[in-house]
Amino acid sequence: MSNFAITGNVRIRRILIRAAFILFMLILAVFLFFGGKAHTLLLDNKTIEKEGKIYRELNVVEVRIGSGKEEELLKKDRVKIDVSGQRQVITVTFPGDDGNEKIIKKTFHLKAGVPMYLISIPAFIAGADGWIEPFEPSN
Amino acid sequence: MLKNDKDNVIKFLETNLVPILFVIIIAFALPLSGFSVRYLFNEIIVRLVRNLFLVLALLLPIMAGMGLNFGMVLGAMAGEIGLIFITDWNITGLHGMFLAMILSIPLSILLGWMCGKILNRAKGREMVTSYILGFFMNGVYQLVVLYGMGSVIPIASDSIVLSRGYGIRNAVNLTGIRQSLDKLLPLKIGTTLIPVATFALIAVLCVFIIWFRRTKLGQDMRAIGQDMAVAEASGIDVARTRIISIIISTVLAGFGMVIYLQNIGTMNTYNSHEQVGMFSIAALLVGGASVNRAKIGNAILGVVLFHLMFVISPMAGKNLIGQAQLGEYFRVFVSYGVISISLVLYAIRKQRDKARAGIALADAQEVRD
Amino acid sequence: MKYLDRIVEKTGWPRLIIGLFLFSLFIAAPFAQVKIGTSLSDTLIRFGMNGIMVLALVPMIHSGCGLNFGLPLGIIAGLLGATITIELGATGAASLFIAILAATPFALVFGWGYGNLLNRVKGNEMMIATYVGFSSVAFMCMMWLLLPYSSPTMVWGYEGVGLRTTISVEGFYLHALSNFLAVRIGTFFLPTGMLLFMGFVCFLVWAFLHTKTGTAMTAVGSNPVFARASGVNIDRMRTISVILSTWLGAVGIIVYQQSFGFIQLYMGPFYMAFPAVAAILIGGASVNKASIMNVLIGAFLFQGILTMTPSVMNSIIQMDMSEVIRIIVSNGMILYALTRVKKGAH
Amino acid sequence: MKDKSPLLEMRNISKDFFGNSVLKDVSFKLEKGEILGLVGENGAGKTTLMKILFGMTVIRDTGGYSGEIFLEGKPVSYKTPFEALDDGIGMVHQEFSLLPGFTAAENILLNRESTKNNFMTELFGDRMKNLDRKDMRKRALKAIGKVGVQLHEDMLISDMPVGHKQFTEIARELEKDNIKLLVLDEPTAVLAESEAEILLKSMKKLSSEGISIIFISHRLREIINITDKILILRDGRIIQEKPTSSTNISEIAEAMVGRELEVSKREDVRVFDRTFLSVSRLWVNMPGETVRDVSFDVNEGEIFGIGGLAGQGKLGIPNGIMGLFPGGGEIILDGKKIGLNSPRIALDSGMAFVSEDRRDVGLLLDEPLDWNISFTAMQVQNKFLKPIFGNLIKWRDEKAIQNAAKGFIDALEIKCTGYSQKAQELSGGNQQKICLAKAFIVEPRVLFVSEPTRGIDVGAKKIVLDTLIKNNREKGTTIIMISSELEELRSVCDRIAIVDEGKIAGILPATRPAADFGLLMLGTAPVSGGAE
Repeated sequence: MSNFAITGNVRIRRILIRAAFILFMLILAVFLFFGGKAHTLLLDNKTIEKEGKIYRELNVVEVRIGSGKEEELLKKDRVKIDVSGQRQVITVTFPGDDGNEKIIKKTFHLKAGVPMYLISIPAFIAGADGWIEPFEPSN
Repeated sequence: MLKNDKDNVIKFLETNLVPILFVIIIAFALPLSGFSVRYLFNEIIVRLVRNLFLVLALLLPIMAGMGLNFGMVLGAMAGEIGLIFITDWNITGLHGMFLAMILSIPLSILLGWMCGKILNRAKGREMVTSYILGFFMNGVYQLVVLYGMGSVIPIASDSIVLSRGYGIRNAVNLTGIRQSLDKLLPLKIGTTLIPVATFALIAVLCVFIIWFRRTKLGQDMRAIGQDMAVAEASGIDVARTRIISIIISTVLAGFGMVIYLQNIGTMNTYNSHEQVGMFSIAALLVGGASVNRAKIGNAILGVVLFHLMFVISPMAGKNLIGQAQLGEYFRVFVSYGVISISLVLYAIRKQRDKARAGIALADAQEVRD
Repeated sequence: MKYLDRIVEKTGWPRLIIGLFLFSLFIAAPFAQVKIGTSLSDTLIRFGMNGIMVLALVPMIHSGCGLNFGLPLGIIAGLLGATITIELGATGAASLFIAILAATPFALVFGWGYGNLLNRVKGNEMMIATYVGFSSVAFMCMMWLLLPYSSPTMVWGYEGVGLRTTISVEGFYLHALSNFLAVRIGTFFLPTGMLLFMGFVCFLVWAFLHTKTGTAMTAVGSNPVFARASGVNIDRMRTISVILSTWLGAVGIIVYQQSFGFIQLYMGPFYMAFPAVAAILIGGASVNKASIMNVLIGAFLFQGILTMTPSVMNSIIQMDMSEVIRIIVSNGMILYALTRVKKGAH
Repeated sequence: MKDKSPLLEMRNISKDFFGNSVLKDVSFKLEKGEILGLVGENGAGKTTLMKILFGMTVIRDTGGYSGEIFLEGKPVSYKTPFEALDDGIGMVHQEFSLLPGFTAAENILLNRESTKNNFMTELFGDRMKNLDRKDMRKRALKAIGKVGVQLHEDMLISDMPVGHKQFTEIARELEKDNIKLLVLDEPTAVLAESEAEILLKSMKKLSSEGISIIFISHRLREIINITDKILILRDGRIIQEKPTSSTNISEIAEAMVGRELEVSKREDVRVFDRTFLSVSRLWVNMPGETVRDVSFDVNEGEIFGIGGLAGQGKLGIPNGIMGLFPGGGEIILDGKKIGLNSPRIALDSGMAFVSEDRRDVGLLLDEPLDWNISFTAMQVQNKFLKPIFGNLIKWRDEKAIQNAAKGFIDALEIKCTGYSQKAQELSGGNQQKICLAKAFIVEPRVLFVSEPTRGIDVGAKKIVLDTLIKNNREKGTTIIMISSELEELRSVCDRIAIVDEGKIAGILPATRPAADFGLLMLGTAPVSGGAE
């Protein structure tokens, strides 16, 4: 109807706004996809050997992922933690060589395509490269 | 004016017959069930959170004169498909829930558009047509979900695919998003947990509905609801507007389904949507709505009354006759019975209105004699 | 081409597709190692089982009440008749007729009430019929628990009250009709008696439609205003048609049980109207026009698809999609009928 | 804008519906601010003319029209009514086009509401704009002011008296700011006298403000009072176009109904002595054809005509007596009182009815001809039935039905492929013959025939009328014929009653001049020396 005639300018503006809205929704969807993607982290406190080096297990260590619950790992413990999102922060509290408590905090990224990771705490504390690795459940 | 008062009372009873009946049933069954007030209050909150959004999704097509949108199950299916995907992709929490909603939108729009198109070809028979359409699309849904998913549509997660390698399992566990919205802003009153965030979302929808009624499109829908021919003559694109109303309803039903299932936490892949359709419509009618008139208040009252009945009847049946089964059948009977009564009352009222003009003329003639 | 177009228009696309589909199933059957004999006799058995329930839709379509989605009401009358017969202890083939006889008063009363209700809601029959059917089934669910049945063959063993969900009719009227004059050639089985009985009931309905009352009923469905102007009491005709429809539904379920072997109570009759409605529509009926021929063709086509799809499809693609195909075909057919723009209607 | 050219000019407009000419070479001009009275019998072509002006789709669907239309000198040809509305032409139809649950303001501004932008419009389009209720109220009040009536803008239509509804409709047209031409179709028909006065006054006011009006009415007094110019249509031609000041009511009436050639003037005046059917104080609630208070007597063996303009109630009379629409009053047939509201009672008492509504009432369109012809006789009189088992079962006698059908197909020259052809496949004329056969087969004592020649071709018309006369003369059937065509009534009937506003305006012998009937129809002048 005549009172709803849309002039060229308005039309272009609307097309742009709508396109932007759809784009926004897509970006939002992508953000939600990566942000909500769940991963399983296996926290491992075992002696392992990597590239010829041996990382010894700790007697006791406290690990926290993001703002989650603090997990206390004793010798040979393996704990499963579910997290969502790609960017994660790991906080490890352990008794240092000098007897004092030491805290190491580190940010790391998870790949969307990998559902499960194995984190070796001894390797982490030692600052080794391969402290986090994708994990394939064998069954 | 005494006659007038009496007329008003009769009219009130007539338009509110179903809610009154329900209050009576509940008043009778409530003491029998032996539930505590606290428990019931808790239940009502849970049911409101679960169902209200879905029930509200029915309002717009009623405004546009298309009756009860039995086609809302289409939206519910779209919501379920969104949930299947996020479960497969392992997206959790609020992220997952909102992603499921976003995924359901294009599907809902497509299904709603199709539904609207079909209903435009069956004017005057919208309800029965949308009802059958729901069944029909249920078949298509099964085709896609039971045979297409895992074979044509890639589904990676073993936990939701049937052991034969394709098709989604009967029950899908939604632990990842379970109550993610409900627990976002919890508020504890006594022992009852009030999910503030979900209620806020429902409130947003209510505001949207109220606001929508005041838009040009809302006005057009109201006009079409009253008289399609007059609306058409004034230049309103009736067919298109009706389709839009169904699309909005379908999209909202999709959202509602996601909210509903995040509260429950498991999805009954092949039955949830059918049930949701019937319970939502029954609840709305219990709240005093009719085929051509429904308000937000009807939805709220309806959910409360209907689900209260739902909660107490098995227990009441058990305590009364010693059989819980009886109560279960009773609530199924009441759900269908309510819809029947409402449809019958509406049809009778419509015919009486038609006859009223004639009665007026007859009165005029007889008085003169 | 024009000739072809006309055929398509007359039969309608869905019907044509379904017909071709069934035809191709029969063609494909031998290649899929499906025995034609078994398939054919299965089809015939199911045709005979369901035929009368499809036929039950005819009177109401004739009188303009639309598709009888309220068929469960008639089925309930039949269930009452069947359970009462067993309760009374009647056995053998004769119990079939006792069951029909016992169901009759219920069918008459239910049909009368249902007919009167439908007369008050003209124009909305189908939706209301659907829900009347559903609510009556749900209501009877309670009644099956409460009614004072005591026959040990029917009552839950451990509680002693309430009827079982499925009751065997063995020893009562199992295959009472099917085995009458039955023909067996290898795997092929022809339930002659059942088909004859179905033919007889079809004849009764056909005959009824040729009486004065039947003629009036058809006219009411064709053009109610015309019928009224010709002095026909429309409401009465509609009520008669609903009663007849309900009674046929009752007879239909009893015949179904004698072949199937079980009485299914509780939610059993819930969705029984839909396959019947789909069948008659596939047979060429519309919302306001149906003939006995539509019933026979439709019941055969629809039941044929139901029997053939699982066996043939299963062996070809190793997927049992018959249930899904049933849902899509039957509801698609109903949908198609509902959206057809009626010519000359206002 | 050229001031010289008239606001509207229609030049050489002709239109036919499938060879049936309804408008022939109609030309007229309408100046700015002028009120034109458009009068004519039903079927004279008024409605078609207005449909052409508005570009109604039905015109295009039936092959368009010939001739030209100029609006302010520019040639126009509208494809839809909305284009006409955009050009400032408005129409108020006889039937209200209002939404009962909306207020006056909402109706006046329907689909032209004032709106305000909001952020959603950018995303979902203009229809997401908010309504601006304040501005809407203002605009509605302004439009109501233009009509010059007291009308509350917040009142629901369903709560309004009928006059206010009419004013709301007019206000809706006037609200369009570019309105130049207003077409009012029988606007006063539903109004009380005082309301009609107000309406006429506001029409004067509008014309003084420069809005032209085409006023269609059969109330000649109103036409005379208000118009500047009168255009009389008859059989699709302009019979008279004169300034109102130089004509008068009887001239108009004569021009409307008179024929230059009296086609078949009846010479014989038959005399009857026995009253057969007596109708008194009949009222019938037939929508659009309400009968308010009708009394008349019909003699045995007579052909009694009932005429009048459409919507005045003439059709309600047979429909009420035959029980098809609810009514009251007293019907005495051959000394016996006949109950109303039951077609069965009417049929049982020996009355039969050929309805004006062939498709809905007259025929079973989906059924074969033999069914159509025999059905009533079978149901009412138990004809064509074979008893089986004593009288337990009444079996349809197909043979007898077919033979009866064959007989009528031959006797009435019904063109068809056979008795088993479906009724909907026949032409209008042949369908009408089937309806007559259906009535004759019950051998009625009184036969009502309503609009027997409506929508059928000339040849069939003659056969239908001749058949009626033959039946009357040979079988002595008393016939009551209702028709909009006065000439037809005058050529067939003995006496003719004219119905106006649901009442009998007068009963005259068919031999009286056409103008007398015309005046009765217009409900304006009493007939002097009306002899019965």
